[in-house]
Parts: sequence; C-alpha cells; structure tokens
Amino acid sequence: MSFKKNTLTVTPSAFSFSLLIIIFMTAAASVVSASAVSGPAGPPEADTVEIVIASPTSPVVSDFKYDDGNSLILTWVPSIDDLPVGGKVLGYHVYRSDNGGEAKKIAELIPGSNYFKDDDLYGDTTYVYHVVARSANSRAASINTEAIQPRREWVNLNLKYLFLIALIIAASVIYFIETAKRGKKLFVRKIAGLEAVDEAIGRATEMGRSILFIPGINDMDDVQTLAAITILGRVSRVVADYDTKIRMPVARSLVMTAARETIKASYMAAGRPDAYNDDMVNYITDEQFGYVAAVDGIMVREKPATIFLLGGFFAESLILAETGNSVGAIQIAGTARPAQLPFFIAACDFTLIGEELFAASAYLSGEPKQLGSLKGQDIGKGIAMLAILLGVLLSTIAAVGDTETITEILKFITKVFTVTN
Amino acid sequence: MSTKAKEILTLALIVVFCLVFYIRKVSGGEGIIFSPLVSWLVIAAMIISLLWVLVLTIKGRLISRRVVFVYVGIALALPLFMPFSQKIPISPEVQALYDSVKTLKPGSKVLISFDYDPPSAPELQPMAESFIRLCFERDLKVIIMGLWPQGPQQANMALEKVLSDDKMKAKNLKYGEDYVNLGFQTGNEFVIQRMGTSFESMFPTDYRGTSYDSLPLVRNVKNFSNIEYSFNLSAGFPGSVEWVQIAVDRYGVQLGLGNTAVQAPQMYTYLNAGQVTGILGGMNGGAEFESLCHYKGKATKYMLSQSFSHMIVIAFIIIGNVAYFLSGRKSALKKK
Amino acid sequence: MEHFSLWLAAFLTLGIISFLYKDNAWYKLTEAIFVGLSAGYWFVALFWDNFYGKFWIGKDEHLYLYVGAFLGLLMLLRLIPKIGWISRWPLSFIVGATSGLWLINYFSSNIMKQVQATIMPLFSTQYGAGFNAEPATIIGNLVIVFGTFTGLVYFFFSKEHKGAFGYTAKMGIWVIMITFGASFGYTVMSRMSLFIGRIDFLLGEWLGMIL
Amino acid sequence: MRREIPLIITGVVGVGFLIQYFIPHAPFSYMSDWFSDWFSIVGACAIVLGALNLLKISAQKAIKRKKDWVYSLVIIASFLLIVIVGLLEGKDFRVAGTNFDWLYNYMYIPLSATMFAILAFFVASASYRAFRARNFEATLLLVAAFFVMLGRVPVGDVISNFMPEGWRLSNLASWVMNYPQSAGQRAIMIGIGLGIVSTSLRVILGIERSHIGGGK
Repeated sequence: MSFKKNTLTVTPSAFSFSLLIIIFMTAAASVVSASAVSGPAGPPEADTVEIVIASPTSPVVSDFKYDDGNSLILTWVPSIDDLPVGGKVLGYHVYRSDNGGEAKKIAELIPGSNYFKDDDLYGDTTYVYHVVARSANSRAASINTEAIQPRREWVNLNLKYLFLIALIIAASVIYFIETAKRGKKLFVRKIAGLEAVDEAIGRATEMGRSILFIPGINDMDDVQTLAAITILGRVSRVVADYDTKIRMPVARSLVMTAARETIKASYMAAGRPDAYNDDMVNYITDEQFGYVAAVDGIMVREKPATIFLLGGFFAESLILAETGNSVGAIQIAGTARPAQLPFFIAACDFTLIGEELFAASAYLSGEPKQLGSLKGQDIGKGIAMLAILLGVLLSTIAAVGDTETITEILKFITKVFTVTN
Repeated sequence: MSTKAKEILTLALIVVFCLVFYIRKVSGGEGIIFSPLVSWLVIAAMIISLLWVLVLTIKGRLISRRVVFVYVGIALALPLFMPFSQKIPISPEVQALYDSVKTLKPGSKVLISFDYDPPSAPELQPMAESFIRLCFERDLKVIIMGLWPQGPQQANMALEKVLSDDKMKAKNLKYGEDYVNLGFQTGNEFVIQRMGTSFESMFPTDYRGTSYDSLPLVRNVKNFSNIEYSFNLSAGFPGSVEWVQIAVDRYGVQLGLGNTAVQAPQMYTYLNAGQVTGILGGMNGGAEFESLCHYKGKATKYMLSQSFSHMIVIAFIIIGNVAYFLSGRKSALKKK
Repeated sequence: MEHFSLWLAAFLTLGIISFLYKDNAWYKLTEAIFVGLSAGYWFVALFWDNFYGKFWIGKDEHLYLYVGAFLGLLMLLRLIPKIGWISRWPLSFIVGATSGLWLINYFSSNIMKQVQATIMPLFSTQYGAGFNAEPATIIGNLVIVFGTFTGLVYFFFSKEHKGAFGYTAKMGIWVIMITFGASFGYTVMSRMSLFIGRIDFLLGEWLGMIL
Repeated sequence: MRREIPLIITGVVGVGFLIQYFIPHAPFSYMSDWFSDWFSIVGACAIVLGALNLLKISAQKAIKRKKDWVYSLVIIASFLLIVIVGLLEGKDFRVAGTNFDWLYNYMYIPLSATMFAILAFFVASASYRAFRARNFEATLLLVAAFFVMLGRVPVGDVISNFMPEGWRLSNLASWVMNYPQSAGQRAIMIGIGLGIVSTSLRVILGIERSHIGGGK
C-alpha cells in the first residue's frame, strides 16, 4: 500500500468536492438575505372629542359550502375610515340574531377585517347579522343582512379532483393486482435492503444468536407500524423455517398483541406451532426513552446477530442504530420519517428509504398480486411527475408571454392539485 | 493496576469532585468564569490534542468511540465557563417570523401551543421565553395550550421567567386578561381539528380549573377565526406537521414555528409553500430570535458550546476521512 | 429533602451517562428504575387522561364512547386464552380505521400539496423565504423541480435502473443524499444542545459551578 | 370464520373512514373525532395487557433467580410505586407540588432527558465512523452536512468572513436548506404518500392480512 497510490484515489473525490464548492458558492452568490419589512404603526390615540366614523357597508351572508350545515360566512366592506396607518377604526363587532331574537355580539375583530366565519350553528335556525365599526368612543352599525339558514351538504364538491386522482391511483393499484392474479408476470426492480433479509436471518442462524425486531415506537394507528408488522410476517416465516430465535421488545400494548398474532400465524404456516412462544414479544414501556434504555440493554447483553429497525422512529433511531452497530450486528432499517433516515443511512448496513418501507412487505412476499400494487404506485408517481413538469413549464411560459390559453390550462392544473376544505 | 481498580478510583474521584463543589455551592460559592487567558489556553490544549489524535491516526492507530465521547463532553462543558460572545447572523426565516409578529396590531390574540416535554426544553424553552416576551412587549394577548401533557408546565415556567422581568412587572399583566394557559388535552391532531369548531369544547377549563367562560380573554374566542396569529413550539408528534395540515390548510390560521433542529429541515417545505410565516430552528434559531428581540437569553449563552461541539464533530469527520484514505478504502470500512 | 432530590436526580443522570463507558451495574439499576417508572407513568396517565378523562366523564353525554369501551373490553379478552382470538376484532377495527383515515390524509398532504407547491414559474419571485428573483433563485427553482423529479424516478419500482433512466435515478439519489446530509448536519446541532441542557443541570443547578 | 370476520371488519371500517373525508354531512363528519376517542379508550384498556406482561416477565425472572434478577425486582417496585402514588393522587395528579410531580421532576425527567441527551455522543461517533467519502453519494452527503453544520453556527461566518456579504457559509446553508434539501424532502414525501396509499389499500382489500394472524 504505497502512499502515492492513495493520493491518486483521493483525486476524483477531491475534484468533485471542490467542483461542488464552486457550484454552491456561485449559486449562493446572489442569495441576498431578506430585508426587514417594517410593520404599520400602532393604533391612533383616543381623543376626548367624539370621533365620527363611517359604518361598514354591504354586509352579505352566505352559506359556507360543503359542511354539515353548521357554518355561515359573512363578508362586508370595511368602513372608509379603516386605514392601515392613522385609521380611526379600532375594530369590528359582529352581531347575530337567532330566529328573530335579540341581536347579540358574537365576535370582536381587529381593524381591516372584512369577513367572519360563524361556526357551530344549527340548520333549523334563521340567522340575521350586522357589523359594527368601533372607534375609541363611538360606533357605527351596518344594515342587517338577509335572513339565512345554513345548509348541510352530502358531498364535498371541493374535493372532487382529489377524489378523482385518488380514484385513478387506487384503480391502477387494483388493476395491476388483478392483472397479476391472472398470471401476468410483473417486473419489480431489486431493492438492496430487502435482498439482504434472507442473508441476515441466515447469518443469525449460523452464529446461533438471536434476531431483534424493533417495530418503531408508534402505535397501531400509524401506517408505518402496520408496514412493520406486515414485514414481520415475512421475516418470522423465514425465522420459523430456520428455527432462529426472534426477540421483539415493543413500546405499545396493541403492537404487542398484533405482533404475537403475526408471529404465531407464521409459525403455524411453517408447520411448527409448538415452537411458538408468547414471550418472543414483550412489552416494555410506552415511554420513548425508557424503551430505548431497555432495548440498548438487550442489545449489549444478548448481542443479537441481526437487528431490524422498521417502522416509525423518532430521536431514538440513532441511539438504537449506534448501539446495534457497536455490538457488531447486521442492521436493516427503514422508516418514513425523513428526519430519521440520515441516521439509519449512517449507522445501518441497509436502509429502506420512505416508500421502500411500504413496498417491502409486498416485495418480500413475492406474491404477484402484492407486487401489482407496487406498479400502481408507479402510476401515481408518473402522474405527479407529469403534473410537475407540465405545471412548471406552463407557468414559466405564462409568466413570460401572457397567453390566455396557457394561463387557463395552468389555472386548471393548479385547481386540480389544490386541496381546499 | 487492573481495570476494575482504575474504574473504582475514577468513580471515587468523581464523587469527591461532586461533594467538594456541592459543599462549596451550599456554603454560598459563586459560579466560575475562566479568564480570557485560561480560555485561550484551554482552546489551544484542545486543538493540540486533536492534532495529536490526527498524528496518531496517520500513524495508523484509530481512536475508539470512547475517546470521541470524551472530546464531545469537554467541548460541550468547558465553553460554558468562557467569557466570549459571538456575533449572530440572522437568517431570513427567523427574520420573517419576527416581522410577521411585528405587523400584528396591539390587542391581537396569539395562540401558542407548547408541544414538547422537558427533554427538548434546552432547545425550545429559550424560544418560548423570547417569543412570549416579544408578545407582551408589543401588547399582544397570549393564549397558551399544549398537545403534549408536559407542555403547559413548560409554558408556566416560561411565563414565570418572563414576568419576573422588571419591564414586564411595570406592564402589570393580568392572568385571564392578558394571558391564559388553557392546559393540556389528549387526542393529538384531533384536538386541533376540533378547535376549528370550538376551543371551548376542547378546553372547558383552563390549567387552574377556571371555566372557559369566566376568562375574559378567551370568552369571545370561539375558534381559529378569532385568533390573529399562532405559534407552535414543537419537538415531534403531534406538532408542527399537524398544525400545518389542519390549522393552516383547513382553517387558514397564520402560523409561525419554533422547532427542534431535527424537525426544522422538514418544515422548510412548508415555508417554501407559504404555509408558515417563519421558522425558528434549534438553538441557533432561538439565539437569532433573541438577538432580534435585543435580549440575551439562554440560547445566546449556549451558542458557544454549540459552536465548539460543531467544530469537534467536524474535526472528527476530517480525522475519520484521513484514516479512511490512508488505510486504503476497503479495509477502513471494516474497522470501527 | 431538597438536597436529596438534587442528588437523586444527579445519581440517575450519571447512571445513564455511564452507559457510554460500558454496560455496568449502575446503568442496569437506572435502566430498571426507568423502565418500571415510565411504564407506571403511562399506566397512570392513560388511566386518568384517557379512561377517566375521555370515557368516564363523557359517557353520559356521548353515548358513542361506549363503542370504545366495548372495543377495549374485547381487547382485554386476551387475558382469557380460550377466547383470546376475539381481540382480533378490535385490532382489525383499528387497522381498518387507520388505513382509511391516513390513506386520504397522506394523499392530500403528501402528494397533492407537494405537487401543487412545486408548480411555479422558474423565476418566481415569491418563491423561497423572501428571496429575490436572481440567478440563484432560478438555479434554486430548477434544482427543486429537477430534484423532485429525479428523486421520484429513483423510487420507481417497475423499471431497472439502467441507461438514461438509470442516470436520472442516480441524480435522484444524489439529491436525496444532499437532503440527508443537510438533515444530518442540522441534527448534529440539535443533539448537541440537548446535552448542554444536562450539563447545565449537573454543573449549574446541582454543583453551582456555572454562573 | 375466525379469519373472515376480522377481514370484513377491516374492509368495512376502512371504506367507511375513507369516504367520510368526502362527506361533510353528519354522522360522517364526526367519524374521525369518534375514532380518536375510541382509540384513546382502547389504548387505555390495552396498557393493562402491556403492564401485566412487563410484571409477569420481571416476576418470572426474579422467581427463577435468572441472571440480573435483582433488577427485575427494581422494575416491579418502581412500577408499583408510581402507579400507587398516581392513582391515589386523583385526576389532578400532574399539578405541581404533588408526590407524583416530585417523582416526575426528580426521577422521570432526569432519566428521559439524559437518555435523550446521550444522543450528542452517538451523533459524534456516528459522524466519525460513517461520514467517509466512500463514493460520490457519500461525498455529497458529507459536503452538504459540512456546509449546514458550519453555516448554522456563528463560527461559520467567522471562517467565511473574507467572502462578500451573501456568499458566506450561513447564506450557503440557507440555500442548501431551501432548494436541494426541499427537493429531496418533497420527492421522499410524495413517495411516502404513495406508499401509504398502496399499503392502506392492500389492507382494506384484505390482500395484506398478517397483522390479524393472516396467512393465505
């Protein structure tokens, strides 16, 4: 091992390193820190003489669309004396009369307000509103609105595009599942972390040591935990075949129950129900770091050969992964929490990044219908990519040359992807 | 000497050290501050020892995890005794948050959700203190709540700290009129969702057991539409993501975020998409905010330790890479 | 009592830190205390906050709460081995509800919202945290669009990463790596501050060494 | 039947919670609120199972005098201590000044805060070991981390002071955070969204059934 040879190996990385610095520096060159925007001045001071202000005008009340008939939306034109700087209006009061009863104040709003959404109403009541502008010592009321009853709707039409796209993706998932059921072979690329699962279990078997399976610290109401449990199903099936020892400390009682069912089923499927034991899965504590303290203890004392860290992880990810690394275990990790992924990448042998975690159980099962669902996901990605490219292209063109058709198409695309409730 | 004997000796030394200083504290001993000369000497010693580690590494002797641990411990502890202060540049996202609070008119209601617990307090508590202070200075009304059980306790600690300041005492702020603490409610993101219809249904009483209706500040606050601004101090789930997805996306609330540094990167997507007005990220964000508010708090004080520890980590990354390249790419991978 | 409290807290703090040296009796003791204490804490908290606070107080007003109690009761049937399988029912209820709820929530916030946020003119001035429309912004916007695009290509399952597609996927993983690096860098800071808090307790509150 | 009923429950409940999103009309509009309450209550019942399991395993260890059995006794003792104190304290167990509060402040907080804080050390050792310019991807990770780490502390700007305003490390860090970082996050988030959609669908359709002791 000569020194010269090593200096040579450095060069490509060093070159790319410096190249990157240059790129970053150039790019950051004109990143100018945002300058401070000073806010408008405070409210005008009160005077002893009565301040006359104009009343707010044109109050209009309308049904708030697509709700359970419990909200109305009130809009008005603010008083002409309501100015951002030096205005005399100090705020607005909204009054409401129910079923022709006495008008009661229901809200106090700051100057500049021009709408109010009133919730918690009843569908069988008639409401009339008026708005009062308020200065330091006087008030000016608007006229009354028309009487209105809130309406309840059965379908939220604001979500029609969301529904449509969700439907397309769901339909393609189902379509590919059905295609696969009919025996068509579907190609799915290799996922490194999952290719290693069998090998990792085999290693534990050879070494006569245990496998530690950590399903994250979230409860069953997290899809990541669901994904981890489904992967556990495949892992424990192999474990049952090889007769390896599996150990699964958990942080949630419900996860404990689900995991036991899963492992038990795998042992039954492997034809060895007698080898199953409830103590394979044990509850420790719901507390994040109490759990970590105990799992760390298990790692250094039992020295598992293979550790799976799959599911919803928070700050404990690195404590677990580093301790696992220090006892020399092979670690396969995966989570959908972007903040924790870097730690797994740094400390584990294989990491399933985000979507790969959810793909894992389908991939490991090798069943065609499960793989079909991965194809469906790809359709979703395709839609997202297409929309992004098209949207950016069109909006860039629209920003340069103001062509009407393009603007219209753009508006439509934006509308499709905008979720309003 | 056997390892066991060494361990016992070290333990005994630690106990003696603690006892000595504890007795010193009890008998009225003051805190310790290094003189600039001593501080520079300490820094020089650290640099020299790091260079020594580098030399060792070049000679082919890799250091163990424990050595790294010792360095980190020293880099975090010693700067707390040093008299230096540093200039803190303001990042745009912090400035944006400060500006958005500044544009609020006096009397505006600000909802602060404390969604963290004591372990994350070192990062978030300074933010909480300076944010509440800013609100009171600008005569904003503060409504406090928590999605984490321990959040409201943290809020009370922050309030106590802020209100003990002479400037704040002069304002004669009253509980129930200028600020309230609504306490904690279980239900995670669903709490936010239901607050969209009614605050009162989620918080029938405040932290002290006073009924919602008898608190003048919130009596007329029905839901998010009566709130001018909200600020979320978050250390995880439930927290900022939920606030953005429900309070901002569904109810159009103006939201500022105070995050632990771990969470902050994920929040930049929301900042870019215009869903939040600004972000305070980690202790650094806290320190920047403190300097915008012209107030020297804990975040500013801790920043020196922070800088030192970053330098140590960077130094070890460099040492690690030196070791890696010198020992040949393949073989270094196998060593620890 | 105050002296005892402080020393106890310090004893437990140092016990956990001793794990950094190696697994030892002190750590085992603190670990055991921690496990028992925290499991008990959650037991108490769930009892008072959830069972008492949610169910017991609200049961007369909100009849639907009985459904929850019923499901909980079915769950407890696990304690009787013979009919323990019934606990699968509440479990499948929870799994079903979780799937249904999150399917749409994630669809809307992770897919629709993110796609919508990426659609913008390349020289959008409003983009970013108040930055100006300068070359850096345009480069930045391009990075966002192509970064997101190539990142998605990386996740494609139905095509081998080969040829032009492979190169795009490779660029995707580069962007993802930069993301992880930045996240990691940011986190280093966060994690360091946590220990500063503990030092503040040990050397400040306990031993009175820090001003 | 033992297989089918859970599958039917999952499917029906799943579809129900799926469509409630699109129906603002009662009772659909209440469904997610209901679920949150139900889940809280089921969780409170289920922890009995967990706690009993913890006690059972610890007791077994202590009775059989297995290695380190003394610590199992400590687990049982501290569990019982806080449970008894907490239940006697009543629903306001968290209020300052109670015995529970003392246990919380002087035992629980130091323990959990310290366990969290030792991350500082693990972060350093992980960086030392893992941040090596092994290949181009690893180099990118390293470089990005490097910039952000330096750019996010005042020291970074001291080092890059020779650069003109706007070119310094803190600006660079902001740029990295705002653009490439955002892009990567976005791709990951969209992927995760799709993964969740597809996993949920598989569960609702009953294709994925291992969580209820499924199999084929």
